[in-house]
Amino acid sequence: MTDSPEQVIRNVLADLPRHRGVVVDSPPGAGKSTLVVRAAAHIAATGEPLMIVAQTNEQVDDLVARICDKHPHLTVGRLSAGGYVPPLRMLELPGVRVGTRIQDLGDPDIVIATADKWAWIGERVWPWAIVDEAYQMRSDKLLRIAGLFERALFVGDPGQLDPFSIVDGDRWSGLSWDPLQSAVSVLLRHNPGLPVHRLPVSWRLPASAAPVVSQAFYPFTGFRSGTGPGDRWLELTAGGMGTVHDRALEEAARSGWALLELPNRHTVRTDGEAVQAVALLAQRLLQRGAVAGSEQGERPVTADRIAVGAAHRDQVAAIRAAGLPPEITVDTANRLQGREYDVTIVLHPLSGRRDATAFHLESGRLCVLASRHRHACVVVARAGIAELLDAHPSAEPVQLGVPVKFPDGWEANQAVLEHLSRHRV
Amino acid sequence: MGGRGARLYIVDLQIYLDIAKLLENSGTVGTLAAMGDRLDELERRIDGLRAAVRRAMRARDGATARVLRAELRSAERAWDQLVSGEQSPAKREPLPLVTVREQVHQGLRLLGATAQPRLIVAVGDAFFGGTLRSDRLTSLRRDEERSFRSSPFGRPYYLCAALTDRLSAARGLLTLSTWPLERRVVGPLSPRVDFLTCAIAVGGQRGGDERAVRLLIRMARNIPGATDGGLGPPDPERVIAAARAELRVHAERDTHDRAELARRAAAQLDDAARLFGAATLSTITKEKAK
Amino acid sequence: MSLLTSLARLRALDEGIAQPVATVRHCHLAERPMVFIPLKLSGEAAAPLAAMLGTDRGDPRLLVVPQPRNRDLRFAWAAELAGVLLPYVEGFLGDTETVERRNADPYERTVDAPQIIVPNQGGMAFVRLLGRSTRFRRTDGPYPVPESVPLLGRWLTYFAERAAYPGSSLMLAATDELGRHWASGQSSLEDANLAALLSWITTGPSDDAEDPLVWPPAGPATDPGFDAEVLAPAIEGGSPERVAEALRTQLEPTWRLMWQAIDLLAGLPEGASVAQRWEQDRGSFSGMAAHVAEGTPPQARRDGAVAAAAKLARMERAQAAYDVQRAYDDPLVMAEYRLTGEAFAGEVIETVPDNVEGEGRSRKLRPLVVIKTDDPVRLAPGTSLGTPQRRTQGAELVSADDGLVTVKITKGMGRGRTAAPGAVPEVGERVCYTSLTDDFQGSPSLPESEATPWTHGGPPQEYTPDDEDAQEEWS
Amino acid sequence: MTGLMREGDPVRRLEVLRGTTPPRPHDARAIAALAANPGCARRALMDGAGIDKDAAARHLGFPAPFGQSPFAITRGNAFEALVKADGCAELLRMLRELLGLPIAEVAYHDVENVGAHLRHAHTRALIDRAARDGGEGAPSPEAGAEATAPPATETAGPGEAVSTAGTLYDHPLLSLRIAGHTAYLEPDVVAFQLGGRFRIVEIKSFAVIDGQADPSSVAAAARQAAVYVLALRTMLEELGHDPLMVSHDVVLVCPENFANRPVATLVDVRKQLAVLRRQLDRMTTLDRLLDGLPDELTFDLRPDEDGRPTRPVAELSDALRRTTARYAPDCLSTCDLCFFCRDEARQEGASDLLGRQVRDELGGVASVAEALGLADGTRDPAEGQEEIARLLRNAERLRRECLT
Repeated sequence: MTDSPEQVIRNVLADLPRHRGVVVDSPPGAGKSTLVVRAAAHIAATGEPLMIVAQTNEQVDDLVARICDKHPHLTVGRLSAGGYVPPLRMLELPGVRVGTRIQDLGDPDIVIATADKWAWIGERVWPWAIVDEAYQMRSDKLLRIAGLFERALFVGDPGQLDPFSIVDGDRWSGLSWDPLQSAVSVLLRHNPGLPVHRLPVSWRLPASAAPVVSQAFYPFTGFRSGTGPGDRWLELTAGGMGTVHDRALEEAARSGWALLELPNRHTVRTDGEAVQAVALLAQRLLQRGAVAGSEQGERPVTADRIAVGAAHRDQVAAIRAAGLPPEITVDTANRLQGREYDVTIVLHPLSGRRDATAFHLESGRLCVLASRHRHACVVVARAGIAELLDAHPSAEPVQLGVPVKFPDGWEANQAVLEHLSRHRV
Repeated sequence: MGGRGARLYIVDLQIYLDIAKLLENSGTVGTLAAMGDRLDELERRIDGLRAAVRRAMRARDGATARVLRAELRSAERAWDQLVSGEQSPAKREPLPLVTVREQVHQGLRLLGATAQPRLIVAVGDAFFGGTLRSDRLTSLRRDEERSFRSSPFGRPYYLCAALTDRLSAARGLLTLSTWPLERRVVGPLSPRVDFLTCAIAVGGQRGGDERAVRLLIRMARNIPGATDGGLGPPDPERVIAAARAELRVHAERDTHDRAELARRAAAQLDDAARLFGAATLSTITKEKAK
Repeated sequence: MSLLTSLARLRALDEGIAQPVATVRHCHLAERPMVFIPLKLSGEAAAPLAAMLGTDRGDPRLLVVPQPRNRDLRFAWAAELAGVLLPYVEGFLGDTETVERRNADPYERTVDAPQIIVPNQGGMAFVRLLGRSTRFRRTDGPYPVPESVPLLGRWLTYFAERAAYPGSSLMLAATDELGRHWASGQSSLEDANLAALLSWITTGPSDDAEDPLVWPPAGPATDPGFDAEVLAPAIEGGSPERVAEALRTQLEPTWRLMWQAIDLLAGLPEGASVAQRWEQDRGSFSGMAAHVAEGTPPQARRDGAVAAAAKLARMERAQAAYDVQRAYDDPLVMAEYRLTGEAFAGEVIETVPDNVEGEGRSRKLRPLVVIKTDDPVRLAPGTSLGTPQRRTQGAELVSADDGLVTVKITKGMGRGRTAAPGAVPEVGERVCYTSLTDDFQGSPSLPESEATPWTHGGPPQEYTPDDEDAQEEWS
Repeated sequence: MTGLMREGDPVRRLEVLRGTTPPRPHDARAIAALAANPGCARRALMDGAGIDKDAAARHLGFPAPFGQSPFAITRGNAFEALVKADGCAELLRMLRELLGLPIAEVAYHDVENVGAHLRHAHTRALIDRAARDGGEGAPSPEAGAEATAPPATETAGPGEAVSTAGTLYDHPLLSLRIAGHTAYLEPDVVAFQLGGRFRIVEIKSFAVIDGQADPSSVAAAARQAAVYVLALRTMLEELGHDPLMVSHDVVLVCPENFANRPVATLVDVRKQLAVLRRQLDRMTTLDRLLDGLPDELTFDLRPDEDGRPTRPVAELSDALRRTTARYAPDCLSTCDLCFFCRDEARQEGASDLLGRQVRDELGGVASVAEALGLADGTRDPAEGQEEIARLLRNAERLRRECLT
């Protein structure tokens, strides 16, 4: 049916010289970084200079490390803002130079920086660019840097959160260059003929998660997991005590999913009981000596392999304050984008609410939270979300000339909830 | 700003001073105070009545609202008279020299095809210095039918309804009794064919004013190839050529459909129905109910 | 809306009177604001029906279109409106001051600027649409208009554009400004009704406020009942006096409310940053006036790619600054951040004014301050802090435990070996620190519009208003 | 997809609820409004029973604050007449420009030319013929596309064979099943057929200015158009055709800028269709709501011969209060009964009055007095209220500190 991942990558590379721009949609964990590294090496091999654009310093550092790891012969210039302190591992890498000005970098094969940093660079044009996380990049950022390159490969995940602004941007809606749209939307509206490829296989999501995430958040394109049903396992080496938390972890270890449902009640956002449950789950997971097994071998699920996700910053602060080991990542969906863990614990965005807003229903938010794990995802929520969805009024305004975005947040939430209900404890 | 008597009313807070001036000019200074009192009283009454009418309307109490409205109108008339000095400001429309009936006849003859009242009015405006208003055309057809039924063929022409494919009267389409049946029936393509025919007629007409130009612009806009996309007035020859070109696409089938309909009308309808349409089932039931 | 505002609303509902949510006024109030209450014909996008306007509460001007379906009369109305608004706007151009700038030529800035106050968001939208429908008009050609009409259109467009900038006071909507300073006991949706909101603030809620017979809507839409029962018959009757009188009844009550709203706002002391924002308004206004004087064409129908991005950057910057300034100016606004743990206030219980860090040349003075607070602090050590008490000062959170917060002053205590007098708070002083800081970060430049890249459609066709813009029918 | 309510108990119960008051037929606007506040049981029951909420509100002394200006009505009618004038000349131009409608496709059928009682049957016959003739041989690229393809706007290819089935159908009379009843939709749309594909044309008189229109007006138009799309799909399905022959892209016709000149825009109504289906499905589950109510409960207005309600107001009001409303300020723009329910919320001191967002912020605290009591510390938090109590007390402390 669909091409193999390898074939897709080859098609992408073949398309590069044929089109001014090439877009690659990558569902969660589908080897986006691998593609970027391969494409970078492929372009560098032609002898032509390449610039790479990522969105955050972490993403830049990560890409630098990956490129050096796979292609140690390549020279990489890491461009940064004044206040940036490079991590130690970066300074140890051979072939990498760090600087705040292009002139400081020598003449490397690849120059890499955040979009924000690139926007300050001028007076030079690169024949090639790779733009990473292009769906999370606002189009006004692309406008600032698009003059720097002749051709570009845009890579990103269309299912995650859309870029946003603190001001109301309705005045530009419907414009093909609406600055609040993602870089890819604007690019494709002006260049509808550009090829769009899709990476078909998620290497991160286990067989238990790929179909759920694919159907709920990628209904038109879809993807499958790279591993089969038995290829990943999670074992709790220490025995449990039969509490709901233990049972939730056991269900997650068994099936890859668990819904720890608290009694139906309307609560404030920082619902103490739910926060407590999330914290307890994380602690118990460590206490029970979870071990994850996969195609990469067997390893204990240490604190740094666990993430806790929530919708709001105050929820994150409350969970942090509940006393988790600092190595556990606790963050909002926005900041968990592009990250990967063995086990995730999620406070459901609709938990304890009486009404949902567009923010809480945004499909990208749930998609990020439900697709960060390699082994299992445990969701904490109060009962009553089904009723909330049922009672949700539908009166979203419609802007002329703005393509309808799919999936609909309501439908995606409904699909995920239905799946979770089969793993309820 | 056409300068056609465009007036603007800037009224400041001291309306009474304005009125005073008005009255002064008309030489009634002595009665100023009395007038002011009367105006005050009238305005209070008008305000009260308006509020009452709106309250009644909100409660959907139509009967009360009607009574109150009548009182309100008479109070308002009194106010108008007082402010503007006796005569009512309602404009008298000049009596038309040509009857409505004749104007419609003229319009249809110019167009040469079945048309909606709107278009007939626009043609009247453009070429005959029109005084027609489309709301006056609504009762026309019924009057014509009544006249025909009381003395058949007593007039040289009748304004009648186009006939649908069910041989009933088409809604809002006027036609001329003197035309052959084929022109008075409408098949599915006929509205378009008739529009194009009308556009050719309008394009071929000379001597209209700016309203004629605007009518042609409006029609040309909706015919492929009739304009060069500019904003200036279209070239009439080009409009005619474009309309003819599209007409050729529809003509054969439309002629065939209409001939078929005309045959059926001739075979099935009596004289009156051939002009004014067969009664539909619903109108028959209504008649019976009476 | 925060829980703090929600609580104020609950309190208002319970006590039957609106509650303050600000202790100072956050908008500039001009000495001579132009109050402008437009009405439009129902069912039309922006067909004017009437307006009441003026700078003197005792002397409003009433402008009426006696036959709103007549386009000539509408343009005549627009010309009349221009006759009132343009002299008002131009009256501020004479008195200017020279502003020196770094890396740029000095420029002339007016010492004061016009201010238009409309009743509500609908009024703002009407100003925008009226501007859009008049700025492309021509004084010659098939549908000529007086010279003042397109000029009015450009100014109205400018005012509407500027109103979208957070913190700008060139054009205000009364309901918005009232809502920023008082919390009523009704929903924010109902607050859009000027009469209702004002009655909450002054006398307490009243059902009359929603009765169009008592308080006609503040526009631009008229009450349908009024349209049916009063206006339509008046227009039909062909009596301009009666139309004018009818519309006066709809506008006068709102006129009174508008001045009442202005009085209420004027009763609040002005926030510390208001003058600074007004200065930016004056600069912007002067810039627009210069554009007009130079004969640049009217504003485009919609922003091009570069213009949109530039405007977005400026608006985001303005929003961030406005949020910070309001919190610094107003303890009640700052309280919202204290509630969420992004700010804290309390009493200084200990200081180490001569604390130093580092050795030798990198030895730096870093005074320490310990504050006792009841606020829940949710800030991580190392967070940069600012304080409304010493606005130029920078600080850093050292630790926060059990109601005791240690703060290290990093900036703005003088260059000497000891802190400048008054730079370090005294024991017993009440202070407030917050992670909310107004650090201005310049935004990187955008390409010239002619250099719009291929990703955004390439260079746009140069915009020249064409005949179509000018001749567009105004039905 | 239609309301598959079994004849029997729930239907009878709904009839009892309505009593002797004549049913209010559902029009497209009313059906579209079902999604406005689905969580409101009072509204669901009244809509399900076909009760005239407007009449009830007036009788209760809480007339709805809605009304349409005669100017707006005149403007709407005039604009529609303009679009359809001269054999839909303007509409044909727009469809040619927007969708590449071939020149030959101009056939026009006005369903209103037949008697009212025949219109539905006539519509069926015309649509059936169009689906058979138009669909012949012409593969419908859109069929099935809804489920598998990303959003895309498709245009009809040029040079397609002239169909004999007709192109424009004015005033088609469509129907939908709602809670066991057939609702006939007021036929103020044009259906349009090309190559066996149908589209709904919705004519609205709000302006599109520089390509943009008021988003809430567009949304309302899209919701209504979705009702017609669904009704037309249902009709095709009943006739044995593929329901996906009806496009989810509707043609919205509005005046452009400040003139009367019409402009057409395609609006994708897939989301509105999904919502509508959901709401119609819900209408079939009213029995759940009915179960909790006393058997004899009725909202009957007991109209006299002139249609004037005679039911004692207090009695009707009591009956309505037996059902749970879910008032939110948004109701003020969508529901005829809004002032009645707002009044009820005021009497109860419900925090719903302040809006959904405030209500959510207060967690589980529903009453104003309770929230203030927690803030003042005069009321001890119930179980589960400790947190909101702490937050409220903190907020109260801060307000006091800043205001004194």
